[in-house]
Amino acid sequence: MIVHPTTAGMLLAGVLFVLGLISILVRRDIIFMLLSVEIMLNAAGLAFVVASSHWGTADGQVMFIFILAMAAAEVSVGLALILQLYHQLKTLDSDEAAKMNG
Amino acid sequence: MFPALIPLIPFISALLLMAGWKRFSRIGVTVTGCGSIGLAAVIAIIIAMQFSANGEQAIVQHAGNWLEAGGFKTGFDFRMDALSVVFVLVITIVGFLIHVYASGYMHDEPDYARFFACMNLFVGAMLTLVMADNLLLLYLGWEGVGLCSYLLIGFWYKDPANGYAARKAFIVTRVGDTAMAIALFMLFQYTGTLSIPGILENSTHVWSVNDGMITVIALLLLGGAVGKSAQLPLQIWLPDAMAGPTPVSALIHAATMVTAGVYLIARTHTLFELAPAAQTITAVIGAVTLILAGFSALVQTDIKRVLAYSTVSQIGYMFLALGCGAWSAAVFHFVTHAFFKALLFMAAGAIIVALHHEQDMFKMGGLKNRLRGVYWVFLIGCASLAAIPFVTAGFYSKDQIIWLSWSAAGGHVGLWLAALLGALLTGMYTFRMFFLVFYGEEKTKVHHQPGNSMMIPLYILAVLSTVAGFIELPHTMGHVTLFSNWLQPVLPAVSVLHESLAMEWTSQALSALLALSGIGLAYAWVVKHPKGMSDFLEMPAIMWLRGYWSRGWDFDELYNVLLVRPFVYLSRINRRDLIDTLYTGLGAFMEWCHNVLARTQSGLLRWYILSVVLGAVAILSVLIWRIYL
Amino acid sequence: MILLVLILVLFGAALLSWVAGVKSHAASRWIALCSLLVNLGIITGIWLEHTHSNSRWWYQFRMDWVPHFGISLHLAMDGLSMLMLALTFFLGALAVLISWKEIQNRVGFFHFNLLFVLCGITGVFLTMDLFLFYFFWEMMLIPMYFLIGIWGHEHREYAANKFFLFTQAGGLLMLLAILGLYFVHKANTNVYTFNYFELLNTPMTPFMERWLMLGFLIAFLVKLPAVPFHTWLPDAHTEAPTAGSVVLAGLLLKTGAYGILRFVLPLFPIAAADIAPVAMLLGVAGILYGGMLAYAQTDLKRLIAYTSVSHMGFVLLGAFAFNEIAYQGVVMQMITHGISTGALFIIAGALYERIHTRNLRQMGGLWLRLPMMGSAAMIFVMASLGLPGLGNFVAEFLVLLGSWQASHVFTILATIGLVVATAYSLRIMQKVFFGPCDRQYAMPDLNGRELVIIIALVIVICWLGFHPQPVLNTSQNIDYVIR
Amino acid sequence: MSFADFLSLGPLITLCAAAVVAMLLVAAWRNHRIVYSFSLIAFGMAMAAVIPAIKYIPHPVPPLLVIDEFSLFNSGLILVSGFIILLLSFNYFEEREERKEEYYILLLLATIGALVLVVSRHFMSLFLGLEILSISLYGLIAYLRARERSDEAGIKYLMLAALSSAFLLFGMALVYAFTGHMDFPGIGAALREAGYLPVSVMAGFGLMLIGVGFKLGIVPFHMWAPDIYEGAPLPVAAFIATVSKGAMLVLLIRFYQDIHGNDYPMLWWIVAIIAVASMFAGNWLALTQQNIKRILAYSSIAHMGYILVAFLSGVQTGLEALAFYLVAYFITSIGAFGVVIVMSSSLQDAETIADYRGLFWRYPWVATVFTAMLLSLAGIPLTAGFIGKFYVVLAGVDGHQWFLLFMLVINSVIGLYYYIRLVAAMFAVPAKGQQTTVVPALPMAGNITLGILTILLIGLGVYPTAMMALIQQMMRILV
Repeated sequence: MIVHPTTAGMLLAGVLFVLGLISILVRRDIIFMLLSVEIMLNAAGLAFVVASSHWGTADGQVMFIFILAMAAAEVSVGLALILQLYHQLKTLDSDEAAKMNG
Repeated sequence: MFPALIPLIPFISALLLMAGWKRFSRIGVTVTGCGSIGLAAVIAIIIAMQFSANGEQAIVQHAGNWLEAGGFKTGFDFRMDALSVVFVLVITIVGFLIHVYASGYMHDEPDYARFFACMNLFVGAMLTLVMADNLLLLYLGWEGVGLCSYLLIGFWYKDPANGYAARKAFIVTRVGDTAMAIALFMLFQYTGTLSIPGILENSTHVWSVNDGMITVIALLLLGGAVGKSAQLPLQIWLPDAMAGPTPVSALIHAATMVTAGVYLIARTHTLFELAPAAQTITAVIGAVTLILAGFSALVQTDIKRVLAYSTVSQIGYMFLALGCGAWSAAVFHFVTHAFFKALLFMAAGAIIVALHHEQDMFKMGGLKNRLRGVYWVFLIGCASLAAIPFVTAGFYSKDQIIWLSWSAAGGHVGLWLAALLGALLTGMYTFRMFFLVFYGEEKTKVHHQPGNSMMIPLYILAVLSTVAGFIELPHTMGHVTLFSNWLQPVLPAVSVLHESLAMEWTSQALSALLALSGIGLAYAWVVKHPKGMSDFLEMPAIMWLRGYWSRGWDFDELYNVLLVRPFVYLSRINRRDLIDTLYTGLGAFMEWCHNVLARTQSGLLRWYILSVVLGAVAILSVLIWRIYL
Repeated sequence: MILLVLILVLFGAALLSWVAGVKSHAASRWIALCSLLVNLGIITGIWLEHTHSNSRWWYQFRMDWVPHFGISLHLAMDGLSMLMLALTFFLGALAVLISWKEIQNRVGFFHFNLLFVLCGITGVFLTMDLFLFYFFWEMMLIPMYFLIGIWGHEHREYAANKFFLFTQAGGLLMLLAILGLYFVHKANTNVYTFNYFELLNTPMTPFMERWLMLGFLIAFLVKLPAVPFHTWLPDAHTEAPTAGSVVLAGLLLKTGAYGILRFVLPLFPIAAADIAPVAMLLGVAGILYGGMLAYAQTDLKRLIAYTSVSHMGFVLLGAFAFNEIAYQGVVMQMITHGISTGALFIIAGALYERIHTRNLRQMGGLWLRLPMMGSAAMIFVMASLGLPGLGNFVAEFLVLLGSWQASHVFTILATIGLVVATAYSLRIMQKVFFGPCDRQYAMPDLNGRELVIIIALVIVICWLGFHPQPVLNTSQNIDYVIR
Repeated sequence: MSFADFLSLGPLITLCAAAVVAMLLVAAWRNHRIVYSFSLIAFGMAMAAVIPAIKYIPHPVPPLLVIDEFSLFNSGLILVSGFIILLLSFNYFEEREERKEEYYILLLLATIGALVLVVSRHFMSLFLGLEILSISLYGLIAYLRARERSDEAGIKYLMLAALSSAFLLFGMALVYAFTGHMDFPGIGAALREAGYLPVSVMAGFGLMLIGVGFKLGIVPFHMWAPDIYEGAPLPVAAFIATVSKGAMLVLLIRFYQDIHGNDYPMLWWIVAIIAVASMFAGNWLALTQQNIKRILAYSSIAHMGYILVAFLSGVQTGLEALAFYLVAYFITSIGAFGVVIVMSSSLQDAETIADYRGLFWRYPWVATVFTAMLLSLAGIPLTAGFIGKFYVVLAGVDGHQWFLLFMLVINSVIGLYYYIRLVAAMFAVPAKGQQTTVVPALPMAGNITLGILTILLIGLGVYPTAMMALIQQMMRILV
């Protein structure tokens, strides 16, 4: 079976995305959750790059750069917040951060 | 003279008494209360004389419009014709006497003004009823009478039993009124008017004899009549109505209220003539009622209850007459009954007061010499009630009914036998009461003699109870027909099938004999052999029967089981309103939904992530499912 | 223009009495009273002027509001509106009077709310624009909610919420129906309008007509209230302060009846005729069920509240009988019920002020102390059971007479309701004024102010009973839908 | 960049410049009042910059942006909202101990993100706007970092926002992969050309919907809302409730119109189910909730459901209704949050119903404002919310969406219960003795702001014609 390279690339991106999704669901450590999200973002980036190469335009690659930049910003803010939270809760277990409910 | 004044004067006086109850002195109240009725009586007499002089030309006064809507029109129209003149005269005259008596009877009552206000209102309402030219105005009087009976029966409001009796009277008669109201709707639907002459005139065009619809209408009117007149099956309120002061009982039984049914049927006799089936039912109801009530009267211990049952029984006679088509005979009996029943009640009242509000006959006795005046008038009253031949008014009126119940077109031998049995019972219970009260040993001390204001009305009524009969004598005894002639323009003469002097003699003799033997039995029972009699009465079967009769054949219990208790039970269990639980249930369901959903808001991050993921899965699977399937 | 004045007077007085209430309670009361009396005067003038007029519409006022949607400030008055307004201002003035002593805190705000409700009710009775109608319909709820929720008795919040939710639910259905009608009309004529007169005789499919009619009808049935939508009413009436109960029973319920007469029947004659048996059934059910519930109550105000359910059943019965006699009866019933039930609530309120209970079991024998109040109660109890000579009789008789032409069975059942009415009405008298007096209450009988109120009510109810013709003449000029 | 471009993008450019200047300003001179005033001026200028832009509309800035009536109107709306939120912020932060100045920078940035969202017509600008908005919000939500709840809210928002961004991005990638376009009209054209909706695009739309749905806070992506509203500083919560949601909604409309979303009934069905679920979930969750912030969060979920009904009606009136509803909802929400802000003390936010019990007798003015806001949320006449709801129902009837309308009616009644509960609490007569507590005066600025909002609310409720005309004009281009 010959798979079209674009399809193959999209499938790969899809698998990566789902992997990230599964790991965010099974992890309770906030840092790992953040990492999983990053995987998903990169999966999306990969999909853009694949699509971009399929159409032979640069749009998708530009988008990928945006994603990278945004992921970096997000991680930085995220880590800062996690640090702050760790100060207060002395743990990284996301289940502990459940003071608000109902 | 304006006929409208007759009911208006009592109304105005009632209003005055109500509005100014604090400012009137006791004498002022007496003068206003009695005077207004007296004035009404005088005006009634004057109008009656004019009326008579004008050759019985009906006088109709249109005192104003009442309401007019969508083709329905009715006004305050008062009518004086032969029938209403009779009723108005009886009501005002007897009513006046009762008022005068009441001024003595109620002398120590603190709520004197309220009493007279209600009494005046009562008379006014009754006058409206009998003078109304249209059925709606009649209905006004009809309901007004009900209201006043309620007010007066429950006059001594502190005792809940009185209140109960009052409400019972109002509600039970209201059941009849409902039937009557429906009859009004139907009459309007078919004849397009509620004016009585209009209905009577149109009815013969609209319906043929035995038409189903007219039968229904007549039966509904009969329903109204039996309610007000305490006939089977709505007779249950009257015995309890004794809770009111005695003048009230006299008023209810003699002049107002219970005779309204008789009046209604007489007034709408054309309709009943078109519905012979309804007429027959009327007669049967009358016959059955008069016997049942007679038995009940036989075993009562309370003097007023005896009289109450006797009223039911006597009105049964009137219904019997109406049912047989003997219209004027019914009205004649109404007149004589008004006299002697008022007399009996007020005399009984005098006894009760004299014995310090003792009503139990078995605690009376030997009053013959203690209360001479009362003794004599009571005797006259009893004689008239028991229809002692020749000398009493009751004899002539009742005898006519008994004879016609067989001989008239609507008569039947069964009805006749019932009427005769009634005569026997009447004699028995009347004189049982009489002997119990006045003979035997004295059980309660008389502590004061009735005053003049009480005795004079009694004397007048005693005279009337005797002489009133002579205006209408049967064929066999001179054949005077003053009364039926008078009513001729309104009420057609009875059509007699068996016109035979011999038969009539037989009937009269038989009824007289029965009445006298009833008296004899009572004498034997009470005076001669009280011992043997009481042994007989103590037998278990008889005991049971006595209880059964004295409870009025357990009609009360029947209605309690069938209607009152289910209604009260249902309304009580439903006090919180079942339908409301539907809504509170809905509210509870909402709250449940809230609780379930609130649990999803656990505050756990991964739970939230799961929700997003599940949402994604759901959306994607729906999309893909739609596309591939 | 005069119509707008009627509304604005109340609105202005509402604000003014709130402001004045901060400084002086009396000023607030007087402002409220005067504004209502002024309106009553205007209405009386209008009535006298038009007693013999045969014209259908007496006044019209129209001004664009939201032309984008075809919404206009359209007011109009005919006999029906006039009668309802007369009742509104009359009962409104009495409501102010009875609160004179009862309401002692937050007086200004109280009168603001009271006048605001009346303002909304006035609007409802006058407007001929369906959007505006809905606007006023909703507008009167909030102040009523406050009247119950702030000055009510123990369970006031529950009652107020219930009242609000029920009427809102109905109102929103009506909104759907109004808009449905709006677009149906647009589809036919290509004109967007909420104008009542233009929407009359809009042709539509039977299916559409039925559903639109139901939207209106349910809203009005909730307000009326008809079984099975009645359960808000006993709570609201019981918990409201006396003035609130009077306004609720006397006026708010009438907006439902008015809506049926004004909108449901003329706008959807065919669908209304189709549903008539069901509506009449609900009416009869209300008469009997309400009566039965009234009989069972031990709370005086609750009892009176259930009698309202019973009495408004007659309105429903008559409205769907489709003949003029019944309609006239319905209009009469709306007025007389307002008077008689209002009076009973006033008496219940006066009693509460004296003995601080509404529980019938703790009353009894009060005639001894309060003969005047007892007599007044007797008159209105008799009115409530339909005694001839008092207004309610005329109303109920006409309704029954009319409905007899439409349905025999329902009329018979409704007439039986009169017996039930007797049972519960007399129970009031027995439990409150008659019977033994267990406790020694020392209390004054009616004072001057109360006497004025009661006498005014008695005069009106007797006038309506003996000479209802002016009212009947006025309500005759309405284009009833006759089948 | 032409002069026209410059003028058209005026508001955006102004705010961007202001953000930069503010950063420098804070670095140079840390003073709360100064930064506050500067931000006010910046917002004022941005608002003023909207006016010259009107002359050039419609003005596309290909391929990323488009300035037309619709975007300009919504830009104005966002700016005004931001401005009002800013007005309410000063006292709130003044009373609190943290460094206050960066808040204003973040607010400016977040507003820029929202503005970009409303003018964008390209995946790239969409993403850019969204992320500017989101990342600023992370900071804003966790701004009061000494508070545990603020941090918790920040983390939750960050994690979920990033997750939803990932979905959005992947969805966009799928759409791009099939159509080869990232600008909305291009996508629309490509799809029309294809004549059908292939599975990958369909899946792409589905995934994008998750990103959008998250920002809008609709079921089942709504769960963050109550926690974030509760944890975030109040002005930030108000910002999220209004600006953030509004901007996303505007984007959704534009995208939907450009790709001719009405041609694909499947999308309609999904949104319809989400709308109904949002209404029920929001109202049920709020039913007996005691925390006012959470009630507002839940109520906003339900309101998004109502707005979607207008969106789904599929008629021109629907879009008008949506715009009007949005305006009413902005006023109402900011007003409601404004009341909570005004009532909050430095020690604690006034967030439980108990804090409001008997408020009317202590602060009649604030209570009246709050009542007006709540009644507007409930859709009672004399308020903008009533006209908004009326408009929505009108649109629904016009589009024959009887089922959705019926759901809306049911939900309005459920919703009424908790609004009314709040109102009742405010008017509850306090128990004896409770009244003696000292009543501190409330900040003037807050009161004036609330006054303006109330006047707007009632004004729109009584005379909505002008606003309707404006909206009608603005919506014309979308058809």
